[in-house]
Amino acid sequence: MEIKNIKKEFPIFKQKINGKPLVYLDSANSSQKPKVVIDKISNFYETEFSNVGRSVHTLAVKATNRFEAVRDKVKQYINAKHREEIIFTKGATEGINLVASSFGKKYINKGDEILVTELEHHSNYVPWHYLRSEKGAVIKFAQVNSDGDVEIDEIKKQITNKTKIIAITHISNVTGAVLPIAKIVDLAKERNIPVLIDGTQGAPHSHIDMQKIGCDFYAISCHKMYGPNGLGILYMKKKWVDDLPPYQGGGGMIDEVKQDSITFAEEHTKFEAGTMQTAEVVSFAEALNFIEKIGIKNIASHENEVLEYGLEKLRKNNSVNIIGSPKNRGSVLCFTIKDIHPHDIATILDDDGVAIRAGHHCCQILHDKLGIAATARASIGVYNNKEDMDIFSESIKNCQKVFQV
Amino acid sequence: MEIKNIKKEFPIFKQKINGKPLVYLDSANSSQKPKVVIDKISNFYETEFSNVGRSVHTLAVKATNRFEAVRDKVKQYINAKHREEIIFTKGATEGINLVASSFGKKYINKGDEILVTELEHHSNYVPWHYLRSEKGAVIKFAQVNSDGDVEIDEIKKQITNKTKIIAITHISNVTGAVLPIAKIVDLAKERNIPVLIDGTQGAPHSHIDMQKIGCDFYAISCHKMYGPNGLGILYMKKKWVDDLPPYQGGGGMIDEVKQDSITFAEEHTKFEAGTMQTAEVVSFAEALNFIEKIGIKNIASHENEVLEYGLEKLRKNNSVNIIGSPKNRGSVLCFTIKDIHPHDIATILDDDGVAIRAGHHCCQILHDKLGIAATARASIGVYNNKEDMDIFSESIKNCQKVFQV
Amino acid sequence: MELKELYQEIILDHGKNPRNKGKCEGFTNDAKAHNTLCGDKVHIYLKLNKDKKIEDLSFEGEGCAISLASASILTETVKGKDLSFITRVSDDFINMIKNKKKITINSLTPDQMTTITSLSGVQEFPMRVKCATMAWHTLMSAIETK
Amino acid sequence: MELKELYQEIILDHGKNPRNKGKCEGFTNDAKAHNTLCGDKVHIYLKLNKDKKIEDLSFEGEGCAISLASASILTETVKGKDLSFITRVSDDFINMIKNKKKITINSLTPDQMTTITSLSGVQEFPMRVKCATMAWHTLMSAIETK
Ligand SMILES: Cc1ncc(COP(=O)(O)O)c(C=O)c1O
Ligand SMILES: Cc1ncc(COP(=O)(O)O)c(C=O)c1O
Repeated sequence: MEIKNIKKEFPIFKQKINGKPLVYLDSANSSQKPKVVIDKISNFYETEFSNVGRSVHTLAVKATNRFEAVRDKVKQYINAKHREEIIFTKGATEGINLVASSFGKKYINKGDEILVTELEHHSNYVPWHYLRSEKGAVIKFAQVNSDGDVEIDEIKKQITNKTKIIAITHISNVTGAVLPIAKIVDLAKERNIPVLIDGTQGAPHSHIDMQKIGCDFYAISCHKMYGPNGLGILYMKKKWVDDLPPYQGGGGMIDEVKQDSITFAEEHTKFEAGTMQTAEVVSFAEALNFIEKIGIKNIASHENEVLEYGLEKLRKNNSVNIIGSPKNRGSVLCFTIKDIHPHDIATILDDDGVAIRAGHHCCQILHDKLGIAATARASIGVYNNKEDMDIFSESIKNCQKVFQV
Repeated sequence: MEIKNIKKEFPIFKQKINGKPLVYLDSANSSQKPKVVIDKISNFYETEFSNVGRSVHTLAVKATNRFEAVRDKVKQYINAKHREEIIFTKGATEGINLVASSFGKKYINKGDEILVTELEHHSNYVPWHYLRSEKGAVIKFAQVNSDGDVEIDEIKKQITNKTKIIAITHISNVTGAVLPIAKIVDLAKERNIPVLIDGTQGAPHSHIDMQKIGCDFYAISCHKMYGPNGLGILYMKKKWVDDLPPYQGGGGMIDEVKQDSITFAEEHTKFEAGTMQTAEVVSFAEALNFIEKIGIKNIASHENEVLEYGLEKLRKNNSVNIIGSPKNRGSVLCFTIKDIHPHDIATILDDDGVAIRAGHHCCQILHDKLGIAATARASIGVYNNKEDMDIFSESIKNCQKVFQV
Repeated sequence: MELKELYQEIILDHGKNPRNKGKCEGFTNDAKAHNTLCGDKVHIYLKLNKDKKIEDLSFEGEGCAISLASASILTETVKGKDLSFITRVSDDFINMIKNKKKITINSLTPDQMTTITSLSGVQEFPMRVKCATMAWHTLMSAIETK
Repeated sequence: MELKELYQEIILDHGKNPRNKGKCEGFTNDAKAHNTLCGDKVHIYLKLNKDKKIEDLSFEGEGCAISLASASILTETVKGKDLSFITRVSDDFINMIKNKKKITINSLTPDQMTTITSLSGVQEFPMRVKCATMAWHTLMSAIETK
């Protein structure tokens, strides 16, 4: 599949926004879906739908096989060692909540430290906050430097012998900083500290290999990877799958249930309570196929090229302030324009068909640190191209015109 | 819409199973989806998809409006008083886990009693078990009588002044017993005990009116109501929405986030962390429209007629043992056949195109009580008819032939 | 063109040079609000006198042009007015933004009328409704506190 | 017709009249398993002698015809055999069910061969694979315990 013509694979681009072609620069929020994924959902519901893992009739068998085959596919895609390291969740948020809850229950006590960074999305802070308020744990923040990066030395500095877990983002959804996660994991391993990676922004834009990264937990949101809504993946190293207590309780995750006691299922099953998102899981395989057909490295370098082109344009505009200048930038570009509030920018850009996001992007702590209440964010997906960046940068000039600045 | 021709609305029935028409009798497990629901999902992804509630561009606005309109629609459908009483979850299982966790955190202490029934699905037992094992709460079981019913007097008997919450199913997914939930709520109200109803089997088959039932919490799985996978609804009375602490932590459910403190959003938002299942929510509106077009009361009476017809046939077969004879039966029919294990029954029926479920149906406690390890279950949806029951009952005879009993 | 309707001269002016900004002296009531979606904040201070008139008021806030202009216009509109006027104008304003209704109150000067209706373009931008109404809701909360 | 392949005479017979049911006397090893999906249970007891032969074995269990027949056939097949035979036949059996492979071990009597391959119809019924293999996995666990 050629990236050049890739917009055609995404039905959403057939429509006009305010009479103009859609320039979708909100992929860090959620990506659009290729036709293969959408079609798989309908096709599955139309011809193969059944609840999985519970019945022995033909439809149930087919659905279960398809469903479990996706677990294998994900295992292979992220290079996990065991299929039971793949846990299906509602999203990255649920994945991180699961770890905070199950790990926290067993291993976090009063005074224990949880190390995060100032870059974290609320999803990778609020769940740990619960352990702070309920168990008296301490949250430490590795500081972001003036480039919007978190350096390995800063992480090193914050580790103490009370550090029980490190929870860090792979790529910042604001500064775009790509953190040196493999190195951080190495550092943590020396001290036997488990590491959770919030891979929400990492997984759609980079080659992720659990053996190379070496982390204990890696959380993914499928809807940002050209996949369906309502599905996430939590990679959990086998030793933790075996060791941690279950999360939500319900059907499918039990072994034996009596009036006075309950024993739980083993493997990933322990963490998958209730009816699973069968159609979502099945269609996510198509999203992975789509990515594989193009090649994640090709996607990443294409996105990078588009991003750099856009950055170059914006840098020439003296009224535009680009947030962060990290060593390696993921496909995110946050900015402000002098005397125009990001919210107003987003509205004016939208009038030109350009979809961006404005606000704190669920990163209030980082915005506090930056001393800005809100920023505007353009984020790139495989379907964006340089033309999009031209329209985007023209539209920014239009903002300045409307606001006469 | 006419029930007579309703199979046509469900694409799944176009195919053959083992060369025979599909007789789908596994709706209590998950219902099939009408074309309108499936089409809405694709249509939404193709023309309107965006993440909701986070951006101000055109697609985001449209998606957010659609999404929030479904909240209003659900509010109206279940006759809730306030739209913020409608919380979107992953399924009934998550809904019950949410209540057990949030209510439990604030109100359950050592020695406090949680009253459930022996009919409960694991989803309405395991979450309470966590409170038992973590907080030393006590779980009491209202006993099922020999008809497979739980009587109001039995509930009354089990209530003590330590009872902190009553959590009961609306309709049993094994005996089909319809519990007198409104009366149980009245009883509980006299003593100021909140009531959670597991409405997973109730909502697809009966008119549910939160004002008439009067319960504090009502949990629904949309995939059993002709809706999509991966979506549930938790009705939570306003006073609890305002009172209970949040559940999962993440984006969207916060008010102000600082390095040393967090305050949370109000209303339903507090309980909806992370990116929501936009496409699922949007398409669920079509499932409700579908139900409303036929009328839930028409659906219920049609299902009842089909069920009674099937029951009559099975009663004539001396080798068949029907589980339970509740006063009011929901659309579930569990049975055993002398000397044939339910698992074998399911396989043989499947060969005739008849999809049923075999096992303990996530109700081990009830099966222990019945002294049977497993049962076979036929469950009815709007698309079933008397012909299905004919094929079903013939297929049962086929089991007996294969097993020479 | 709708965008010009939204960002009218008056709004840009109020957004850039908000009136009555700061903390007014001797305030008797105050309330604040926060739009978690975009981070807009507003804090309203007011001095109610014995006759239930707002003798003075002011606001602090951060946010987009719409939210700042709305707060600024609010302070100009209600300063020196009594509670019954304020309730009516506030209802009218919210109704205009949310439900595309006309302003019905007839005790506004033509100037005030022009100013307040300059915000009516927000009707067409649903995601911006909260930006425009937040200050007005906060005013009512401030009045209710004591 | 596949269904007849699955429910062959031999299987129905073993399912109805399982051999070696109960708890054998003086057992040295045992292990149990539970298929949470359908509630099938099996508990295997065996008496290993000094020569690493299974002198006696038996099982307790509840479940479908396939799982009972499989356990019953297992006991008949491995009774009196040594561990190396047992490992091979067990691998072969699981390979037959899961991967549609032929039985390769050549020390089975023609009768035993017929009996053991009567379960090969399960290949075509993926949801029933666990029913057929559970007893065999449990046998191996029992041997590993002491
Ligand atoms: C009575 C009952 N409660 C709860 C559940 C759990 O529903 P879900 O798996 O959709 O969360 C089910 C369905 O499996 C059920 O039948
Ligand atoms: C860095 C990061 N972490 C976590 C999340 C949460 O993902 P989700 O909302 O899909 O659970 C997001 C996206 O919003 C994100 O950008």
